[in-house]
Amino acid sequence: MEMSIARDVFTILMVTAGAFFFLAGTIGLLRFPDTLTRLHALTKADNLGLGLVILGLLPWANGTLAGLKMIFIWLLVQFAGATVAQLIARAVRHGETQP
Amino acid sequence: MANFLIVIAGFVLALLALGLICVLRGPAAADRMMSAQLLGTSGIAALLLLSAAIGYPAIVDVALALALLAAFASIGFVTSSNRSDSKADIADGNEHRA
Amino acid sequence: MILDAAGDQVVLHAPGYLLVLAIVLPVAGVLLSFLLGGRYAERTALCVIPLGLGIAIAILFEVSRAAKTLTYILGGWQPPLGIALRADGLSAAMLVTTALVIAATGLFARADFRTPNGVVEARSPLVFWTLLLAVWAALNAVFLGSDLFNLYVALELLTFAAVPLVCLSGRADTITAALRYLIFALAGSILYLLGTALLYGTYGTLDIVLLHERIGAEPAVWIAVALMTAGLLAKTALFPMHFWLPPAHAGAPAPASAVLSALVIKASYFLIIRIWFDVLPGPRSVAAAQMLGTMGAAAIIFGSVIALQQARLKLLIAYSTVAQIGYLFLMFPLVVGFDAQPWGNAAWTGGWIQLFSHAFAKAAMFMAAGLIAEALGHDRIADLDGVGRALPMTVLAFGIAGISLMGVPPSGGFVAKWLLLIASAEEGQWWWAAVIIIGGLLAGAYVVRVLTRMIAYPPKALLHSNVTRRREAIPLALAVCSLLLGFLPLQPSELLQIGRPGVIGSVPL
Amino acid sequence: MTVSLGLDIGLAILVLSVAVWTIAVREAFASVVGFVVYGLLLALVWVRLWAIDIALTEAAIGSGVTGALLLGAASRTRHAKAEPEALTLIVRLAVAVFCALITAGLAAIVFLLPEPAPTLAPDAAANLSTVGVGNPITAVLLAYRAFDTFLEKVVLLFALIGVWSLAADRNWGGAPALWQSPDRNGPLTFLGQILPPVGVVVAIYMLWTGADHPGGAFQASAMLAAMWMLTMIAGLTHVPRISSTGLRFTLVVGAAAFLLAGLAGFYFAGAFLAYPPGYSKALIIAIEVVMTISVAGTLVLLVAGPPERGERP
Amino acid sequence: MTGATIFGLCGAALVGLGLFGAIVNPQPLRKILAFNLLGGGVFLMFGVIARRGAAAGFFGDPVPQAMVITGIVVAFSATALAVALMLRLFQLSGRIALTPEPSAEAQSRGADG
Repeated sequence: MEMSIARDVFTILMVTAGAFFFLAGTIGLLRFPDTLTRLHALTKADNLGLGLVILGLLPWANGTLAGLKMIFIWLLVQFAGATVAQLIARAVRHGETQP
Repeated sequence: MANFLIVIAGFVLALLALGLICVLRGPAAADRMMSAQLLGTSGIAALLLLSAAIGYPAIVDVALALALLAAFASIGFVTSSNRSDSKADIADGNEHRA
Repeated sequence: MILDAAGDQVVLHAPGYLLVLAIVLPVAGVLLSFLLGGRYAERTALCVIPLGLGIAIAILFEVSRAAKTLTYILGGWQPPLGIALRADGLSAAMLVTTALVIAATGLFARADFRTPNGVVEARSPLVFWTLLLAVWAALNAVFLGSDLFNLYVALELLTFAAVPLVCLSGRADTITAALRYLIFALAGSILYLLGTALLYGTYGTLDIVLLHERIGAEPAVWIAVALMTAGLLAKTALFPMHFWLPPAHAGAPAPASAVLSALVIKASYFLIIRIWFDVLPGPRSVAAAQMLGTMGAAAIIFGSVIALQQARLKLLIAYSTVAQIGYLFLMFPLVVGFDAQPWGNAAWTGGWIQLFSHAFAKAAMFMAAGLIAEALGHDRIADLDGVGRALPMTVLAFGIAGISLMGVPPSGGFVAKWLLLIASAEEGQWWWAAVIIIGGLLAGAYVVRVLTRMIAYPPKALLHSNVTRRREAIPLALAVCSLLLGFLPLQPSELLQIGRPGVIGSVPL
Repeated sequence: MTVSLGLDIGLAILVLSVAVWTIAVREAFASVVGFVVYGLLLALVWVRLWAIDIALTEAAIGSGVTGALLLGAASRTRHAKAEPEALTLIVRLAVAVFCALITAGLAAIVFLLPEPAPTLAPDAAANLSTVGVGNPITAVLLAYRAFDTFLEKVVLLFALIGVWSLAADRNWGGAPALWQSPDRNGPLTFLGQILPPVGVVVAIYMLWTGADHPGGAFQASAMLAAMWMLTMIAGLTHVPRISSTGLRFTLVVGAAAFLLAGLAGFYFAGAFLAYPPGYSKALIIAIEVVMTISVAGTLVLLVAGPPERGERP
Repeated sequence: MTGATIFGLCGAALVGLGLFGAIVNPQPLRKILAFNLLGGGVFLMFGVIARRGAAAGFFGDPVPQAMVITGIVVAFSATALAVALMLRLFQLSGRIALTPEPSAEAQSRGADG
């Protein structure tokens, strides 16, 4: 019983925190003036937002494999996100971003 | 709990809609790309939340597919937005001027 | 011949294999041609053609012998869960017509699409030979399909096989025509697919026979049929959705034009008939049938008048196709709402004979035009003077095909138009008779306009290159086929009624 | 229940707004971006409709591979002259009214659909044990309606012949040139080295799980195709020449295997595309494996376009 | 009102929107996009019908679901062919339009160039 309450509280906390970072990332994207600061905001959302959501959902995972799969998704998004961020940063430096 | 997760999924979707505005607003390709990236991540988060909420683990596979293909689409985006069309036309040996 | 219950089943089952082979054989040909490439593409096609012709004739033979629909259940999964192939009298007749036209096209195209010496593989020969077989496979799938979704896939198969044939020359204007054709065709198939969704949602099956048993007069059915008919009309190029056809059919190489005009547009027409007469229960909407008839009449008048004004021979023939499609739709007002069994009506047979004779005549005309263009280096009608002296057989073929288009006896076109006239007279719908007569006169005008040039004296046309007699014989043979249809009796055909719902001898499954 | 209904309504509104944007926006490139997002949202809709198999297909093919194709097309034609011809306002209005009527008719039908809904689910379930797979959609695609799936393989091949037919004569036999100027040592190359092995593992997983759970050959092939394209974009592999026998074999083998299995059914199981009892699942998986490779190759080459470099460089 | 009904209405609206875009927009690329939107709407109708047919322990009728999968692949093939035609046209003529060029010299040229 207590276990299950603790689990619920953990999930609610983590998922809410994750959603908060998504919110922060989106607001950053909308409000920050230049591309590089926006990039910064975006990475936060990507890293922490999804990470916290997944962390919160882990106790609900259906077996170890499912949990590993979610962690794997997180790693994948990190990796792709980092690469794309690097590409964008390079593009910004080269001043090629204007259409 | 299920309702809570669905509400959060809805919240993430609402943020996705905001992110959409950034994609659509642009103006630079980099801005669109970043917003698209955020969109993909939000979509993945929404799917994972839904999966837990309705207790259907197969949905995680959709998130997995999306994670792999979002990277692919972003890269397609980078390469295509950097690609100069005149290059392609010259390479083809056509006289057309872009 | 003794047939007990079990024996009957054997007889029904064994020829069922033929239905599968009719589709699968050309598909196998495509796969093989594509894999081996180069000259093997042509060789494969020329091997598949006689086999496929044999299968089509065997199916026609079996259907008319058994006087009932041949059915094959794919994978042993009975509809509604599985898919069936069915061949009734119409399918069988379409299969044989298709096989004959494809065979003639294959023989005719050997000179146009030979892989040049010293080259392992060239673009247009490989594409032409694989897609010729592809069109054939798709057409057979349309004629034998009995599941509306399976027919959707078959229609798409046909679209993808037909569109590249339009722009085989690679010129920008033909690519524009091909793109326009593709867009119309895609619009058509998506509307068709939407209709199938509604029908499945209402009745839980897409099998034509089962659907016929379950279907009723419901709003979903009317919307579905309206969407499907509209989509298929766009693919058939019935006026006023004909814009894509003339540039596409006139811009394609002659053998491809022959297949496109003679066969491809007929596939979507065939499906309209399937939906209206095999899926829908009677009584059918008289108002909708009158509307289709009116569009057909407009196509006849409009297409013929525009054909008369064309400066290029191939465009003239293409506009004549627009006009001739119109006759096919005159069948609707004449058979719908008059008879409990529309297929017993003279107009039913008339409409179908129009389809077959137009297939042969139009293929012959496009091939003849191709030979003339090859010999002269152009196809300007004003400069055709005296080409008849250089290419007598070709001009004869053109003339005979023209007789069929005009509807002058003895020709398939005459039988068709006569049967339609009889039906309109009997039913007091005299306005269609007027359209048929005016259309015949206009067709006469455009055919004679070209023919007088061709046989004019003194000859003005200079030969650009020579054409062998053997190639000239092919359009002539096709034209003679359309002529021979003129010896059919002037009465409703029994073959074309085999397997119609309600006709004795038809079996639902 | 109301919470999820709210989610569905929100999702539907989102899908519609993206669709309106995609239709209305001026710039073609922005329109394509809108379409990619539309695909992502549709994948979510499919999840809400409990159609996970379709969600996977939509994410992989509908949004992923189609997105790559259209993005490429939009960027290549970015400087195309604007087309002046447009319909007059009155015609546009008439078209709008016509389309609105169609929507209204369809909407009415949504409410008029029979209750209880007709369904083949019990039939499909009853025969599942004969087929031997646990995923009913795989059973439909590879057993009950295998003929559709076979023809659809052939559709892909016809479309590819059509795409190749657009090559210039001198380039016939050569290679498509879509991904030509890769940037060697960038982060892209790194991604191109790391991601594909992962993607291949995921594709194999999707194929394997597809027999009994959502997933299957199409989803796996779209995944493989995306990974192969990634290595090409990163400059790690070359786009093959279309004259290559190995390539032709790869493209044909899926449909050919399906066809041969179907014909073998005549002999061993009494009908075309029937599987002998007991061997059904093994045969289905074998066909799916071969098909996955073929379809993946076809998808890649459909995106790559006609050959633009001659046989001899 | 169920989720399936909502998405059914959404599908109906998408069909109308896609059709409008396909008819009104003159650019081929935009027409192709509109067809894809329209296709999404049609598939959604199938999906709703499938969802309504949930029975026998399945969450939906697998037959229309499988049809959608087939349909998505066919739609992709169509898109690929259309895009290839469009790009080739652009390469050859520098323009992408469905109307022939004003100076249609093809009219005077021979049949099979």
